[in-house]
Amino acid sequence: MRYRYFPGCTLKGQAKSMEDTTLAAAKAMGIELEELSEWQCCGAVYPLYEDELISLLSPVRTLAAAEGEPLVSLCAACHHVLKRAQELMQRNEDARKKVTDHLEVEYAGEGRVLHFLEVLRDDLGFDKLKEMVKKPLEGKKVAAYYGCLLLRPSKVMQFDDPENPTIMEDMIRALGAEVVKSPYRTECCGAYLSVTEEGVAADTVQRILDSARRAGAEILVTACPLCRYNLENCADNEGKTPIKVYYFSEILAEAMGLPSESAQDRGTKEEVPQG
Amino acid sequence: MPRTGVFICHCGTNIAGTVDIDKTVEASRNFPGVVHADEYRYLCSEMGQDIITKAIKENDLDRVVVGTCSPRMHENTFRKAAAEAGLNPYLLEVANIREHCSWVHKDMEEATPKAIALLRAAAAKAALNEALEAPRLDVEKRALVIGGGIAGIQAALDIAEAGYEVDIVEKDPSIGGRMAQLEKTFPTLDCSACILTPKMVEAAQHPNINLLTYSEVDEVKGFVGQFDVKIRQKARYVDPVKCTGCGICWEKCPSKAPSEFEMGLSKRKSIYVPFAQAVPMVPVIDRDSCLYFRKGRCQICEKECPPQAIDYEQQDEIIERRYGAIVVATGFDQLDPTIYGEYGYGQHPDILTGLEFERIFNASGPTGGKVVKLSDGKPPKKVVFIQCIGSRDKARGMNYCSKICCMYTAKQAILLKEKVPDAKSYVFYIDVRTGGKGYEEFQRRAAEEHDVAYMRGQVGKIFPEDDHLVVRGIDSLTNRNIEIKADMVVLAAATVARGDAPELGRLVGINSDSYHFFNEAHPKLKPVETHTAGIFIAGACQAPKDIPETVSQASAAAVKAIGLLSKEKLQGEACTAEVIQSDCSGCLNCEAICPYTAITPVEIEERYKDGVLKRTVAEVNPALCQGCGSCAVTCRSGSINLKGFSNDQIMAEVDAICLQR
Amino acid sequence: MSAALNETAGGWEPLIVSFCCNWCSYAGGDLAGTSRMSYPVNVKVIRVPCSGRMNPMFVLRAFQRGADGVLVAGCHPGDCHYTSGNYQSRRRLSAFKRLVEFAGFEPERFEVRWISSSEGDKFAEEMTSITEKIKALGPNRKMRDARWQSVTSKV
Amino acid sequence: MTTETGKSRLIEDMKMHSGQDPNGCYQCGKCSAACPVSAALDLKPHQVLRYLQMGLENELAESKTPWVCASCFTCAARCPRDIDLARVMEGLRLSILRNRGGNKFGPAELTPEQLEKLPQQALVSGFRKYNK
Repeated sequence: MRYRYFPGCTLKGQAKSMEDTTLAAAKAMGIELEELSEWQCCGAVYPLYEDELISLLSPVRTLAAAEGEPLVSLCAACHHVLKRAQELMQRNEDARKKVTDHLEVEYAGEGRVLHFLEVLRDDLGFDKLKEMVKKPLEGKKVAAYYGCLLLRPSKVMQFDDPENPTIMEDMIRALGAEVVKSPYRTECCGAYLSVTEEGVAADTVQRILDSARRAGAEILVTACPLCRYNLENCADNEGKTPIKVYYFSEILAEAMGLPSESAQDRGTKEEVPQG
Repeated sequence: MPRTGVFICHCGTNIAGTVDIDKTVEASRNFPGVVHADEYRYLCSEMGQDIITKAIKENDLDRVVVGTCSPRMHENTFRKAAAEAGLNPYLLEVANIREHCSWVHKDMEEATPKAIALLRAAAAKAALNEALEAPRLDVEKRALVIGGGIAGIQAALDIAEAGYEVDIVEKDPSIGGRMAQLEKTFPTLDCSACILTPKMVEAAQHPNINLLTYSEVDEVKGFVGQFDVKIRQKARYVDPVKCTGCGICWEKCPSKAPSEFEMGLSKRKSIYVPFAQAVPMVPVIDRDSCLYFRKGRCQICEKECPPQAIDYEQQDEIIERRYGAIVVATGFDQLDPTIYGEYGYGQHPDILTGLEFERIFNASGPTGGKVVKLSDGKPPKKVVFIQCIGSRDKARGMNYCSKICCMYTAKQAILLKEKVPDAKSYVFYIDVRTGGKGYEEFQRRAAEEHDVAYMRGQVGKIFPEDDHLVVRGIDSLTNRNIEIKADMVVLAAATVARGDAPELGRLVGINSDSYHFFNEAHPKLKPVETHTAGIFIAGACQAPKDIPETVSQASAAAVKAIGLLSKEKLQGEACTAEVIQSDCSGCLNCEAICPYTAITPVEIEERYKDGVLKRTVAEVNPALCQGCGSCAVTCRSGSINLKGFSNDQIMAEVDAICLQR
Repeated sequence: MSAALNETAGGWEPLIVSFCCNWCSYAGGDLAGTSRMSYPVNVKVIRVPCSGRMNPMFVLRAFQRGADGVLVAGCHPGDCHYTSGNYQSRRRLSAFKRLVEFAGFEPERFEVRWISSSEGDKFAEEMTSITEKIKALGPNRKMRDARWQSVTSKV
Repeated sequence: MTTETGKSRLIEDMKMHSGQDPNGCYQCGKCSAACPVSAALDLKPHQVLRYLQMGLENELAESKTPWVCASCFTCAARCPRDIDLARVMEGLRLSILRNRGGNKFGPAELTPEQLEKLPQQALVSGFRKYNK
């Protein structure tokens, strides 16, 4: 199984461990992730304003660079932007013409755009994954935290049932851990409000963590660096049962018997590519 | 050459004010074939009609053209007048010189030549008219009612009372339908079973009504007055003649399955009657759960049955019967709210639909009439009702209003307060709709006297936490977010068409709207008729309805059916299509295009050289043909014509109009 | 020859033949009359049971005989009295319209419109609009059988 | 008291670019019930649509709501009228920035600690949402 791979800025910086653990796990599973050369920022947010075509230049350049091959990303935000940009290129001929003319590329929305979790579910299969597990995470109570970007809008993302997703739980189960479900697993963490409206993000994060705690979770897994940042930094956890927040790939690597130290432990000293 | 008479009506000054009558009469005399032309102030009057009948006789006219108002107004009047004079009514043509001429033009200089052109066209067409006969069709004096709910029962009783035989086909083992599942009915709070059961018994005992329960319609052929229907009576594995309904079999039966009647909230036996007042009181064996049918062992019911009515060898039986009229009354389903993941339906036993909650109230229901939570058997102290689950929702549900939810929610909130006096209920609503006699007063009673808190707004999320359900909603009148720790949540799930409605519609030959509700022929003036003559609709299969409306519609459908059955003969459409079989190549494009299945292939024999050649050609059944003419256009060899609107007739009109100077 | 082009002493006036289905558009025309709306006298209506009855041949015949424009009107899609006749005509006549254009007619000369029995105003508007368009275009000379008028008018 | 207002440039811009028509809203409030930051909004999402219906441009321009919305798409996912409120909010943000000028947030407002710890993704998306 071979895929083109788009890491995105954050994975080369604060979320380095998501990339490291995924690449290690992929290698162990025989999944080849070939990094796109000279990639640039995904655009970070998908422009909801229909005339903001300039924000689409970057994701469409990335999509075209995959040359019709399946394109995998890990960061929920990158995947969201790429998937939606692809859908717009398929749906809106006018936008497609303007963007591709400007970039001087040929792209009409072709190629699969996948999140790595979808590769595990659809191409590898969780049954197969289960067989590959070396160190099952027995006895660990793990809750999935999906957030927004992978699920919504569901008609475009087509990732999972937007209200009752199961993909991460299925992975957690395959890794041998105990699945814990929290009703807030699909609610927003506050996203970039942690920059501008800290109080609001503190509330949303607190609800998510408290609800996971109530459900008995010890570990919360996510696929989004910003979710993780917010979950780790925005709430007041004084005197409460600690909950560790991991990337899905970190527990994956751990169950595969691979080194899986978190970015938090090793600091963020890496060079950040400009994009 | 025909002998045509032209008659021009002044219509007071309505026509004469803008059209020069004398000039028009003079011009008419010069049309080919015209031997007589006359005018009168009001041709539609008795005097006017006399002028036409007399002229026909005196001048030996064989074609008549009347220049008057729209044929949609008085064509029939003049055709009758012509028939009185012994002329075939279809030899008369109307030129519309009022609505299409004198009323839309002001200048006599302009309107007069146009009137002449229209008359010339009518005369040219009339010259090619042929004498037509509308087919006279037999009427089978028996009606079929599909669906044995309150609508079907009411329609059948009305038809039976009028003296006609009726068969009710019901797919479940008992008649009664949705109404049998209800506890009490709004706004009077009378017990549903108490008013329905007598009607069920009356239907079962009526000498003119024949109940075919556990049966489905397999095929409908034929047309108004003569529908040939195949009905599949499914094997019950119980002989209804021997069975006494004693109940020993279902008492002793060791295997169980979820009860359909109880909305799956409790179990029934594998040999069962759906509910205690079932009619007929004859059980059926459900093959899918029966131990004997699954594993070949058990047979307890057979051993225990005192009259030895159990018959494992019984087969489905096909009944073929002819009916003059059909009433479709197949009712509704409730939308499955699992599509709304945010409400958590299906993931917690205390999140119910309206119909499920109805069963919780019922004395013979899954809780024996005790209003308790299914999770722990304790009475709910806080109940949240949410309206419009899947109704008025064009994104994920149905764009229409389900009509009954506002009222049954108010009813359930009142009943809850009666059964659990210290319970508090909340209703999240978008609008409260209470059109109906006594409905508004009833809903207000719920809010004012029964302590029901109406919250204008919707709920965003429901999830279990500890021993309750967290309901997060908004009150849009104060714009406050509301969080209720509820014991039970009742979702007013949308009323939707039966899942098999599209299939039944195709089978019976009636069409439906985009939601699969059956279409009436006219939204105002033909609410129980369909586009297929002789087939009527009643109840919630047409659109969401409450009981009073359903019953009225059922009686209306019955009256229409009775009116049809009371006729000795039916008059068909005279202007039907006709295949010139010698020209027909048998491609049968026409068969595919005909909306009335009036065209069928037939084999004909033709002389060919020395022998006889058999080949397939199209044939039109004039009893089914409604005269749209689509087949005539689609026919590649031009071998279909529409009587009354033939190619030649229409082209003669074109020619006459274009010859305009 | 001038007669063949409908040129009267007062100058040329177009002739427009409109085929209307009995159940919707013809009734819409009746309503236009009942409501005393007005539209140009140039339009003459032929009643057909359904727009699905419209054989493209009728349109060609009208052009052949000197019509300058043809308008077919039927029930709105979904409202056909015969369930599906207007769907048939929609497919048939849109293909036919392309053919008419291919043959060299100006596209405005042949139009199909959906007019319901409650749209008397729309009926009058459509009749006015097509007349004005044809007036702007001038007489139709395509496919016209010029001899026909002079031969038949003698009959 | 508010009386009829003329066409608002800001609102017309919002409609054109977001492709959303506020008139489709019947004020059920499901968006506001579902919104995770509803409590922090001075105008709840359904109120924003109502204000748009009524043409109350100034009130909308002064509201905090568009700036607190995090584009989580929950409202859009649950709206029974198929209105994409996330697009409405984005449309409002941009119409306000374009018609009334001024950036809402810049790098200068960040502490060195935030700059150090925040994921790149947060900075880029924050700047994109609040600046033009």
